[in-house]
Amino acid sequence: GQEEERALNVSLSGNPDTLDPQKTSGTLTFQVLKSIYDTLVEPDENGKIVPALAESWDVSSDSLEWTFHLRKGVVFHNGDSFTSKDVKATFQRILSKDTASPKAKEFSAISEIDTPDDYTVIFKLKTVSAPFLASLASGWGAILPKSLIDSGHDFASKPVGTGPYSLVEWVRDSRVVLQKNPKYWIAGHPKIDKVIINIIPERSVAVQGMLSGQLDIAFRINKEDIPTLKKDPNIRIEKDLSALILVMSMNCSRPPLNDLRVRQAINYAIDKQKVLDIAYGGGKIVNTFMDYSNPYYKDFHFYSYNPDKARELLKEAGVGKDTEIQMFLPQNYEAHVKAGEMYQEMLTKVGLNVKIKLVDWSTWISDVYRQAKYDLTVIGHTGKLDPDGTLAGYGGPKRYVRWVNDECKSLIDQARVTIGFEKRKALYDKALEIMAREVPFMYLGSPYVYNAIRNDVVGFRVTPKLDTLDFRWTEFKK
Amino acid sequence: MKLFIFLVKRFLRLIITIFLVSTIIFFVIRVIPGDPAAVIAGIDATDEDIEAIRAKLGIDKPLALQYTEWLQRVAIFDFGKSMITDQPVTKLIMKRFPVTLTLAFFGILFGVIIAIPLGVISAVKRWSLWDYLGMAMSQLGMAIPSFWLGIILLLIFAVQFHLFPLFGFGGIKYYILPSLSLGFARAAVILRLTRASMVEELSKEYIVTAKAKGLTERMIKYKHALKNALLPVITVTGIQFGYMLGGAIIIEQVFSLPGLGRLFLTGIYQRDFTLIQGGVVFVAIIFSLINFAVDVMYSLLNPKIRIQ
Amino acid sequence: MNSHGQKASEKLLQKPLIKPPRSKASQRNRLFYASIIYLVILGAAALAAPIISPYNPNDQHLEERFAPPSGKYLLGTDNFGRDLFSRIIYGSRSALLVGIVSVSIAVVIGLTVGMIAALSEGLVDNILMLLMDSILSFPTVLLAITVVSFLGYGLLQVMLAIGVIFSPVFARIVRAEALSIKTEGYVEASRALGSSQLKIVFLHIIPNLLGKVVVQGSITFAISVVIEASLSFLGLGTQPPTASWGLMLKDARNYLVQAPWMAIYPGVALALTVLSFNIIGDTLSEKINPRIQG
Amino acid sequence: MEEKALLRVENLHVTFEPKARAVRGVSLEIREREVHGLVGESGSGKTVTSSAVMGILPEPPARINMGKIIFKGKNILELEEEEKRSIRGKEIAMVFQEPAKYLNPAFKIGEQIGEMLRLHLGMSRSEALERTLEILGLVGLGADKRILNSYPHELSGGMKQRAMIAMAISCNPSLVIADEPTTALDVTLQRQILKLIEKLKESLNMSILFISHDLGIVREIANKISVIYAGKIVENAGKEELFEKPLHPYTKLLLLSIPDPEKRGRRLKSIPGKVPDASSVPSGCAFHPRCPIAEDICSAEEPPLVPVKAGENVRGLHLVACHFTGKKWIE
Amino acid sequence: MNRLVEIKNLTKVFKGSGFLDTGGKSVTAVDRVSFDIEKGTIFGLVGESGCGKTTLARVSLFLEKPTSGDIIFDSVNLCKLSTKKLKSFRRRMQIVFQDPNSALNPKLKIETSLSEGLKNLRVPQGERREKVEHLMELVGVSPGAKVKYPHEFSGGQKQRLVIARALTMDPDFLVLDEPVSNLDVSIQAQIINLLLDLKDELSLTYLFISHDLNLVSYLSDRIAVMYLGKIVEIGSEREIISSPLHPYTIRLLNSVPGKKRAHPTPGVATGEQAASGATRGQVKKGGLPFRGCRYFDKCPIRSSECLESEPELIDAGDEHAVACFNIKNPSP
Ligand SMILES: Nc1ncnc2c1ncn2[C@@H]1O[C@H](COP(=O)(O)OP(=O)(O)OP(=O)(O)O)[C@@H](O)[C@H]1O
Ligand SMILES: Nc1ncnc2c1ncn2[C@@H]1O[C@H](COP(=O)(O)OP(=O)(O)OP(=O)(O)O)[C@@H](O)[C@H]1O
Ligand SMILES: [Mg+2]
Ligand SMILES: [Mg+2]
Repeated sequence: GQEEERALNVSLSGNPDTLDPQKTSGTLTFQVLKSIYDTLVEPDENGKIVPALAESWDVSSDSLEWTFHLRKGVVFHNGDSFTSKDVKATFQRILSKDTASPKAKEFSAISEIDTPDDYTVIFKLKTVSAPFLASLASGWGAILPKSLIDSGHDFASKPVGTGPYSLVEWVRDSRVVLQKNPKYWIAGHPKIDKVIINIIPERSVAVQGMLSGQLDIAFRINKEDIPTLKKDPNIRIEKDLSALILVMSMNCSRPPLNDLRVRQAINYAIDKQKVLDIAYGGGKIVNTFMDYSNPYYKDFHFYSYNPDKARELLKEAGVGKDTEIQMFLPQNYEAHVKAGEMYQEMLTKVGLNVKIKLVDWSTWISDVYRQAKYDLTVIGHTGKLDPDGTLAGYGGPKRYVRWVNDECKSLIDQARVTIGFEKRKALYDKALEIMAREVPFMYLGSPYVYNAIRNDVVGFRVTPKLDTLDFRWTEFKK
Repeated sequence: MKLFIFLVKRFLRLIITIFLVSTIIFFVIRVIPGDPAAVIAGIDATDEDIEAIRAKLGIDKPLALQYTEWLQRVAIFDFGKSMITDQPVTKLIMKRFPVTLTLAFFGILFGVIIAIPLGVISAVKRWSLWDYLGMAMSQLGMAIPSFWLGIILLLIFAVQFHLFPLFGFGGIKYYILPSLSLGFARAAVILRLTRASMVEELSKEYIVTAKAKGLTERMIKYKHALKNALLPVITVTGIQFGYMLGGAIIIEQVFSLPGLGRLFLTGIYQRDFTLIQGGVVFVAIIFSLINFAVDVMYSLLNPKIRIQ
Repeated sequence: MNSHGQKASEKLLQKPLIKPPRSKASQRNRLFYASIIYLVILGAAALAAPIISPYNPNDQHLEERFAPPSGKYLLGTDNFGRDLFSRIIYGSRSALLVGIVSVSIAVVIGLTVGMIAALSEGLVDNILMLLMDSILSFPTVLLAITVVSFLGYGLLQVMLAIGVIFSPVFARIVRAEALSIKTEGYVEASRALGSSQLKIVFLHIIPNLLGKVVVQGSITFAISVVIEASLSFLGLGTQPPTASWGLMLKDARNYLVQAPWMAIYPGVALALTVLSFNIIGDTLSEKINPRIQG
Repeated sequence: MEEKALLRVENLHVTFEPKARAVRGVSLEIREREVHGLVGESGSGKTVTSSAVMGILPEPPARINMGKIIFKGKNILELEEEEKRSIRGKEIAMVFQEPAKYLNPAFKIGEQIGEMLRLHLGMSRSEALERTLEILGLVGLGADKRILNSYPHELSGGMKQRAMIAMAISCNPSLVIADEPTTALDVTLQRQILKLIEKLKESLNMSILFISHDLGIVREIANKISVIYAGKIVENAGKEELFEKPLHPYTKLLLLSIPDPEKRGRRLKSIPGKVPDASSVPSGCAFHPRCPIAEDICSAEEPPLVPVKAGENVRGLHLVACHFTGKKWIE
Repeated sequence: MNRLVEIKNLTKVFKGSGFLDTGGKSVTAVDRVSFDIEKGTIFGLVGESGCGKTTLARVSLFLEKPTSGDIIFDSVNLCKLSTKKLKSFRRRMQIVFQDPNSALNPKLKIETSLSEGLKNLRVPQGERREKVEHLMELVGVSPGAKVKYPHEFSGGQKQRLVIARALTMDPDFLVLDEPVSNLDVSIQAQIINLLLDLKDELSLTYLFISHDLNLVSYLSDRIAVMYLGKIVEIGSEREIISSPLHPYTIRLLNSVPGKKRAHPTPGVATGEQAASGATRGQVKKGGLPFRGCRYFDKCPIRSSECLESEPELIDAGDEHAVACFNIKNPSP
């Protein structure tokens, strides 16, 4: 018989919660959904926002009216053709109270959506929103078919989009099987007929899977496994700097961390490169909230590693062993836990008394992140297409670091409604400098991420900042 | 009539157990920190977002109201929708159950295949090489954490010898290694029991009678003693099987198998209230049913306590 | 659930696995004493850990990560360059602590519940035992996670969870034993002599069922050490950087090829400890009930 | 008309590890069609003796140190295991004290009897079934399929003991050893079982070794009686002889210590001290510490079991092991 | 005369463990039993296994609450006493069980076991020791052995110690539940003698329970015969032994081994009619409260009346009573 077409086997450490792009905020979900759905616009390889389902767009002079001209001839997996009605229905759905989408606020500036014809959509905004385009390019901007929205379709398990692949089967906790969409709007793409995303929680199993040839791509491998993998001549390791900003957050509302000197001391006490190397498998030190590849990136060097200085400051602040500081670590992120262990060790060396407490992710979110019941915590902030996504709210009392700085806050608020890169950058630079000086965070940097890829697989891309898997350009080398 | 009363009482017990179990879990998961809305909303959400989600999920209502509503639904076996995945709980469980069932079945099969013959031989040939082997196995089975056994089996049989797949699931070959690692610990218990049971039976008076009747050694050991010795083994095997049906979280994780255990584990981590509630009730029902089946089987095989 | 079959099998599981005939008694005794000696050494090591361990168990020697066993690091170092030997010694603290505390919790709960059930019979008995059955019908790990999520992560919480999980086993043993001791002549006589219920419980019932409890205790001790390891595997156990064998095993699994010593030594320590408790349990159970042949 | 000895036990010694001397030189002779009573207190070695004859002593811990067991002219102890096995159940059968324990709870009565018939007599399943029914009728259980298909626990105590007896006689053995077959039964059932045994003896032509600690019961059923004390036969005589003219002090005292309503108001005659443990049997005559007429020689020398000289009103063969046989007895 | 104990209509029903437990039905172990015991006498109770003898003993001593009925001890109705008052009476009635092996706590030294009751009475230690040693001597065990554990004694010695323990409370009334059944023949006589001596010495009253009619009639002044929870015949030793009336009593007497059959059952030549396969008459453990006479199935002199209702004890003269419809003209 006919030889079956080779499938691309990819490993992923965890399961998407759901395949409905409007009902989750989970990274893992969006990593998978990129192949199933499209957005109006999308980031290109360099993070620049380029046309996708919309061929072009205009912005009114007051920046309150965005007109998108849609691509013609695009069809959904179920055969519906893609029109402006789908766009309107999609955003109405995400904004509806019934959907209770966690991402609804990304689009809260929208006041009205007009569809003058099948291939034109006009978004009217209540206020100027600089991040609006970035939101449209993010995973939650995915376009769903109107007919299915109207019929209350279960997108969570049977997603239907216009993406390069359609879902064949999703066995939770085992695999997601995708099949090429032959009518995809980029002619000749995708190249591979079938993609299988294997959910493999055990890291060593993924490594062995690469070695034994059962996997073509191991997404996000551990640095410690690289030597093992490198021994296989058929495997190459692609190293990338992630857009993740790793931090140790400090609760500025609680003593002793409300004392700037203590926060500074903590910054001095950490040998950042070592933590990056050992806990996160290498990376680049970044002392600000913008990642290295971000156009808004500008680094500040206020506090470099200097334990003696740290001890001095602590003495000054009068903080010693008798003050117990609790460090909450999200138990399901092994790297953060490891980093936490190293931080603790380094902080102990300068005379602080740090106790580690592991919590599970939901406790972390609700207790640490939402209610700020912590002193120190370790986390990574994922990259956002627009700086507002990262910075909104800081300087105000609601953010989990509980760091209040009115100047910083007003700068950030102002930047959101300012149009024009240069103008915004000036505002953000100022705000970020304040943060880098006052250090509600100990910024660590961005980790390198390593993907192990079989040599005959080329063109595998990871969307910058969003870290989503993009198989559209991937093919097997003959 | 007696059988009827027996069944009714059993059924009542089952209902009460399940009621207790579900009540405990209902309140406990709501008392522990963390809530599903926060998990869905993620790290950048505002309080309003969370409130909206809470309202959507119905967990903003008073506890007592939530509880009574839930009880009403459970009474008609409606476990509702999973809060995180938006899928019917029953569907989620039923998709996983065959995996867990297969795993448990092969697990117990391996346990039984290894343990019962070895246990019997150990008892019959005490202080022989077999016996030492059996003892070693049963001690090791208790001392080796199952995740270790799993990883080592993977390294040997999947990595070194390519005999079995490393991950994925489908045919029987995907179940062999996980079942072995699962079964090994069970085998330890069953072996211990089989041996003790057989030794006990061999020391009973009716064995003397059998000898006095001039029966051959084989008949005495493998007919007279064995039939009696296997009775408690059946019970324990059944109960072990019941436990395994609750999901073997660790083994499922090591072997990337989509079983009930991992479903529940994620459920707990994500505070998926409805999923956990439904899952616990499901497991309690299965467990009770298995127990019941084991009891019935025991009484069928044990002429002494036949239910008349 | 309190079926005949279960009762029969629970009784049998109490019986010793290792019980050589008289001619092999010395062998068995040697095993028994070897186990005791091992545990005594372990206990001493746990107590004297700060004195005998060559390094602070949490000191990270980041330049010497994955160092194989050598003169400097007796059993090698781990992924943070921590000294494994010191960590194993300190780990014995968690292991013994887990065993002692969780078994104590299980015994206290089990003894109380089982005794109350046995003495009150009737409705109270039924309800208590149903409650115990309910605990048994939770999937073990799930129950542990729930308890731990409830109480927070940490060794103490894990011990509590293990204690709760095993309490039904003790409750059942205590209940069954107490029910049978209750009908013994000396209990009836004691009542005729005017002893109070409380006195009967403490003077007659508890001393006579303690043997069974001790046997089950030593077996549970062994199991709880393994369960702590399993919970650590799921990230629920001991809080890092506290040294615990389970945690060490968990970390080791990612470096099996690179640094096998990270797995071997804590594994051996764990297995030996579990084995010792099993052997002690077996020997005790035979000493308590010498009539069993086997 | 000397009857032939069916079974002769000569100087049998059995010890248990580590040092229990359970049987210390028992000699017995059972003739054809004789009911031989063996009486003794608990732990005196009755069961051990009969187990040795059956070849079902647990070895180890038991060990036969010395002696012969001659059955139909052959020393059983010297036979191959396979030969011994073919005698067990077929030639010599045994009825045990507690039928509830000695019947296998997992098999139906019919199977437990039938398997013997099939094994020893090579019967087919249907033949065995027929014969089993017949035997059940013989022991008064009624030739009824209901009993055949019952499990032991479904029968009452008396019925179980009947089933046990049915099993013993199924292969038509020449010797049946009944080890306290009535002790575990209620008084009213005891008599029924005794009658049954008596009846069977008549109709089946068997010899019976009847073991009991109750002199009253032995008196009812046996023709000949041996009294055993601490692993040794101390007296052997015909029934009437023994009850009317006991010669060994132990036998005498034992008879006197039985409460008798006729002697109301008077104190019972009791034997001081206690039955010795098999691991610490007194030297010489084992009974000497409790014996009212003991002298120095009793602790030093073990008296042999010898015939009492004929004459002096002694009828038949009467064996006694005492240094002072016939010495004046002070009441 | 001087009645020490009066038992009136005593009933004990064991409830099946009910509720949600599977299995278990109620058993009437003792059914409306009445009798008196006079001071300084021995009252014998015979019956076969499972007929309720032990239960009757335990209930009489209030070790178990009776379901109904009255226990009058020394003119005081125990069933109407508060728990506290009951305690002081309980002291005066003690019990010796059948199995000496289970009667002593294996984990306690003899000394501790024997002084338990005295401790409850708050007797000072010196006095306690003295009394224990005295009683050990009295029952014939060397007081030096008080530091030993039960397993270091023989059965006979254990039974002596159990008796000594009962005597520590200076009881008036002693219930002896088959005190010699588990002992060697040669030891039985020793214990019987001891009991008789103690009775005289300490002016005790005994309820002596046994299934051995021989023994009971040797010891007792009055005898009650029990069948399935009910007393079927009661009278003086002489009456019961020499002129038994109830067919069950006759059957018991005829079963005594080593005796010529002395008592022909009225109406039938021998007592062998209900040999086997009996239906209703197989000793129904605990006796269900069925209609009619419980001995019906085995009875050689049954009549249709016996199925209709249950016979109650009727006077047969000479303080002899029997529960049977078919004893014609009971009094001689
Ligand atoms: N399995 C055994 N192990 C050790 N000693 C034993 C064993 N069986 C019997 N004996 C010893 O042998 C002696 C005789 O025991 P045996 O069973 O023959 O007594 P018996 O006369 O049958 O007593 P009973 O009337 O109690 O049945 C006992 O004192 C006991 O110590
Ligand atoms: N605690 C109890 N619970 C339920 N039933 C009981 C209990 N104790 C005794 N019985 C039942 O009561 C009946 C009488 O028992 P009891 O022990 O009084 O008889 P007994 O005459 O002393 O017998 P034996 O001669 O065997 O000692 C039996 O059927 C028994 O099963
Ligand atoms: Mg015997
Ligand atoms: Mg009794």
